[in-house]
Amino acid sequence: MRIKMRIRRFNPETDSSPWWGEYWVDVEATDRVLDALHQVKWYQDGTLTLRRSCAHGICGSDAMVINGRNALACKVLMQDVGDVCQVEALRSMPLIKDLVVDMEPFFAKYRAVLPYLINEELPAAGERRQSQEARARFDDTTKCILCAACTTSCPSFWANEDYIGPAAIVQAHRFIFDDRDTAADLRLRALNDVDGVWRCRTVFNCVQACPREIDVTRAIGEVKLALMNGGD
Amino acid sequence: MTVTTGRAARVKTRYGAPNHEGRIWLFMRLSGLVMFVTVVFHLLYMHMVVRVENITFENIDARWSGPAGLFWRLFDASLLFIGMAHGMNGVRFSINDYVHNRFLNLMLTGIVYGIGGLLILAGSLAIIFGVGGLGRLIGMG
Amino acid sequence: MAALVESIYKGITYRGAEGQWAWILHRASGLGIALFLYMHIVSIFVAAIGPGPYAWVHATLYTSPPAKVLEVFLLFGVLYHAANGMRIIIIDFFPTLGKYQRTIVRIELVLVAVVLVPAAIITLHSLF
Amino acid sequence: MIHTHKFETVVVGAGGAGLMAALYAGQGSDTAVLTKLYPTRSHTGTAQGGIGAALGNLEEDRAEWHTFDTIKGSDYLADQDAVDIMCQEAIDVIYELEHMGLPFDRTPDGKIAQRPFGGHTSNFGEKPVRRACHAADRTGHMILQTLYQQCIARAVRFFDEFHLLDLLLSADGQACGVVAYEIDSGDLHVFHAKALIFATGGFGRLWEITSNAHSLTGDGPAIALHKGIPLEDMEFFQFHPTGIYKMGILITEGVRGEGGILRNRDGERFMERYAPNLKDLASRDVVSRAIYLEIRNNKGIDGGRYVHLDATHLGRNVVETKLADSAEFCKTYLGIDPALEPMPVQPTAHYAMGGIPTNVDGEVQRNAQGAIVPGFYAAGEVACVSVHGANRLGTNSLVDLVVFGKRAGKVAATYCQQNDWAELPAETWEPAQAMLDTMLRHAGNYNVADLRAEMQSLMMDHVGVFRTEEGIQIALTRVRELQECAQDITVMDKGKRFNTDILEAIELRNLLDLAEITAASALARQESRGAHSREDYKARDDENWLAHTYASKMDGQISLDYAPVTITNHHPKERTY
Ligand SMILES: Cc1cc2nc3c(=O)[nH]c(=O)nc-3n(C[C@H](O)[C@H](O)[C@H](O)COP(=O)(O)OP(=O)(O)OC[C@H]3O[C@@H](n4cnc5c(N)ncnc54)[C@H](O)[C@@H]3O)c2cc1C
Ligand code: HEM
Ligand code: SF4
Ligand code: F3S
Ligand code: FES
Repeated sequence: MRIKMRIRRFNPETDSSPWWGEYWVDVEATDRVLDALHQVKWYQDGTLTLRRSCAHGICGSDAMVINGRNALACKVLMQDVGDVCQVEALRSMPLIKDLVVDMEPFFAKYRAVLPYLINEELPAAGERRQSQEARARFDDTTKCILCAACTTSCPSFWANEDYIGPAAIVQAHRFIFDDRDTAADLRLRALNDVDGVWRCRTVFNCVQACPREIDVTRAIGEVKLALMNGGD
Repeated sequence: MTVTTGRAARVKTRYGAPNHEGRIWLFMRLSGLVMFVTVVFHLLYMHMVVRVENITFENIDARWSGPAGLFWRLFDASLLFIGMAHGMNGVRFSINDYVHNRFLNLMLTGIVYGIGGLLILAGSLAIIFGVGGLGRLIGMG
Repeated sequence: MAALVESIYKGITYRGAEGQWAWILHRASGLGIALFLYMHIVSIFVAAIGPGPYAWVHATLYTSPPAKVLEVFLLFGVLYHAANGMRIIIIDFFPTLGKYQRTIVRIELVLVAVVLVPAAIITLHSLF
Repeated sequence: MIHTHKFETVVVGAGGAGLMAALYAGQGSDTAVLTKLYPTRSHTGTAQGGIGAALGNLEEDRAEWHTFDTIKGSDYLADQDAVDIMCQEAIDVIYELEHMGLPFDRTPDGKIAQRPFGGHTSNFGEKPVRRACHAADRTGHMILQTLYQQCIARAVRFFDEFHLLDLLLSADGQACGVVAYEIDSGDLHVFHAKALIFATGGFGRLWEITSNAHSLTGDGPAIALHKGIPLEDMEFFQFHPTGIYKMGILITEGVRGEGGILRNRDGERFMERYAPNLKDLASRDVVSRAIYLEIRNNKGIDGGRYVHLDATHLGRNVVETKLADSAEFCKTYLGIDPALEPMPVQPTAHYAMGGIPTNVDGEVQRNAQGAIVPGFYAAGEVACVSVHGANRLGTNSLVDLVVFGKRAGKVAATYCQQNDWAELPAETWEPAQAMLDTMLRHAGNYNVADLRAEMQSLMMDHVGVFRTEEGIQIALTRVRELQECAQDITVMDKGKRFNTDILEAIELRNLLDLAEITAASALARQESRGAHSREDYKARDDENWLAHTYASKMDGQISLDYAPVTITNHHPKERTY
């Protein structure tokens, strides 16, 4: 299969603004977009820059906009992209080079929700007990790989980058609904902000973008309801 | 520590300032629920049953008069207050999304609320005094 | 303001889910209705002043042919905003229903169409 | 621009081992972590099946049994004292992970859930035991996330996207720092340290079909090798039996743990022939060889190089809840629903048993006699303690990471408190800078990707599941030629910022160095043991080869030395499953 790759290129050292580069690649139908990008990088233009590691949708390195939609390049097969595969860096993140964006603001927001279990009390011996139901309560949000596909697909985030974004809320959800954690109100307080959960307008782009098939909007909704019931 | 581009440094990382955004959120839903009944009824009743052509001065006057008139005045007042509160806040959402300059943001919000206040006042006066009522009061019309 | 332009650009070049378009329409319709409401209040205020001024308002703003066309937009705007608003409210209070949101958007559009089509015919009838 | 930093402990690598080490080192010393990937991108996140510990939550289990299984699995090459420590300490470390917030699956009474896994038995090999603690099939992901979360809670200092280029040893052979390349700016950073902990993970990218990430290029061991530190047991590299055909993506052993069955083209459950007792749950080297033999005997599916892993009888519920990730890989990459159709699998290069030699405290050894390099530690897949010997049991790597990561971190912190700063050598960043400059300037005849592809297929064909003297010799000769070619390459990207092109070239050189050491170690070992299976020496030879290989390279010459295996309770027996 011969497919045209349109890649949005930007080299901070030589370009004043991004431009579209076009490349032809020979791929198999079951190759990933990542394989196609590698073909370009390895055999045509070594300056093409992207992040990747695991190549099977688990490390969260290679989220990008593929044919107008956020996805992991290693999880989209060439047979599903059509004749032209158009690739660009995640939106609304500071662009570093080609497909690489600055993730630091994203992680700063992640850190803002205190993404770690807080519970000073330890059992005398062995593990804390947790029922299967309690464990299932937050299972969905433990799947997050911090790829930023959701946050950068959110129209509310495009409009205002101060929005903490779905990924951080997903991470907060993972702890708020873990019955072993004792600091739910700290996290809820952080999210009870104009730029917290309330900036979410239930747009659902995040759900579509999430490569881990997390029901992101549901998680956000549950946090909103928790805030309502918590009575602030 | 990675890259320290100008933008990264500017990003908001402290969240959790006390604010009423949650209550506003609830208000938007509750007012929506109420208006789902009242506004849709008002719309379909006025446009399909009464027909816009017939909503003349006399028609409004008739609707707002008599014992049933009190009900209609209250009904219309609810439309006015809830609709304006909900609508103004909706406009504020948009301003907050797109206008990041704090000063400009404050200005625009102020204008929207100012105009909104005036309109609510105007609408209330109309409902209280009835059609033509204001004119009679100030000796016009 | 740059944010507005940028986010509109991102909106139209992103192949978002149904929710994205539903939201854009919701915002546009909400702002549209708000604008109409402003005008509507002014017109009632005019009526409060007296029948004379109101007659003019009634003729130009409400019953002239262009106004009839705009009225259909208003009907659509309110019906859509109300229906979509209900969808948002329902999903907000029952987040588990979110997984059916694409279906709900479709149902909602059908409902709007079912009410809007006859309403539009009735409204525009006088023009022909 | 050159930046300098001073931290008492510097950890290189932020996978499970690096983060665990950082948490403990950080408690007693000023600690920084550098990693070429964002920490949460580390390969630990891909581990699916579970982490083994004799908690005995569902049935009786004992650390001694775990020890026995590990030693047997290792084909008696593991150091038994080290295995003992690992299996004993595993239990407490699992509880510790739970206390840190790791969301383990639960038993009906709320304890950590456990499931059976290849090679894990009760009562010294009697019958399969449920020992693998798991969080769905995302155990590694949860370990990585949990440890990173704890690092955030304790404000550990991270240098994300810093690529290790050089190791600094003081004049008297003490570890005293590293040189790293800041990927975003292209600047060099010199880290002056009292203690160094290497946790850079594996190097599966030596092979064509691998479950390992693109970034697993063995930079850590290669750099150690360049500084005269030997690498231990490099001939032992595990091929996991069930990688997705052609792609190598791992289908967890958990599938077989839950009851999945391997079948050849006749639909036969062929493992019954190779391991009558444990069948599909026999140890990995055994199952991988069985698959290769089936394929060789023309029993591969459709005459191809794969067999089927059948989970259709487990029911949709098990497939979608307990094996969710594996099921998703199949759907995404093959369009196959494992609840309805069998999965095409083939052995895939998976895990390095060998690596930088350390003792049980993570202290790096300078030679086969066990002399240490003061201030230098290694933990995780990059290290060889050795607890996995010739073949690692499933779930034991995660145990290794946390147990020895913790030990290395603790010991390093104490070392920092008891020792002064060693002086940096006269040259720190200069060699690294010179290498970068030469690479950028040189217009060569070869392409990195071509060389890498050739090396990978050479290794696959000749230093893979089965090996012969002739084959290894071919590989070794060609790898040496490729090393030459790798000096004559063109780096297309000449820029400073985010130049991943030059990094791939550096990684290739590291891989080639490890390929050479691996092949040389494999060539010398004239027996079959665990993952090292020689067709010209089919039997295990305890008489001559019950020993660890220490391979080092000085002035272009590889020299091999051997150290005895520590044996305490379990004397080598024939291994049957
Ligand atoms: C698909 C798969 C499934 C697995 N499943 C299991 C399982 O179920 N149970 C089990 O016990 N084991 C399993 N394993 C094995 C286990 O996951 C790995 O052995 C283990 O995660 C290695 O961890 P680590 O901390 O040593 O290294 P990694 O997690 O690989 O981390 C390496 C770190 O080093 C950094 N690094 C590397 N090179 C450099 C450099 N040059 N400069 C700076 N930083 C560098 C990287 O950025 C990274 O942070 C599995 C492995 C794979 C591939
Ligand atoms: C008829 C019943 C109505 C319902 C069910 C309804 C419901 C809603 C809901 C749920 C929201 C979303 C708020 C949020 O995202 O937090 C909203 C927003 C909005 N509504 Fe309404 N509403 C109705 C009528 C109106 C009316 C009459 C107006 C105009 C005066 C209006 C103007 C707006 C505006 C401007 C927004 C903001 C849009 C945005 O931020 O995207 N709505 N409405
Ligand atoms: S929620 Fe999904 S899309 Fe968002 S960061 Fe996590 S894995 Fe990525
Ligand atoms: S796309 Fe954005 S608005 Fe909410 S539902 Fe998702 S975060
Ligand atoms: S490379 Fe790891 S998610 Fe794509």
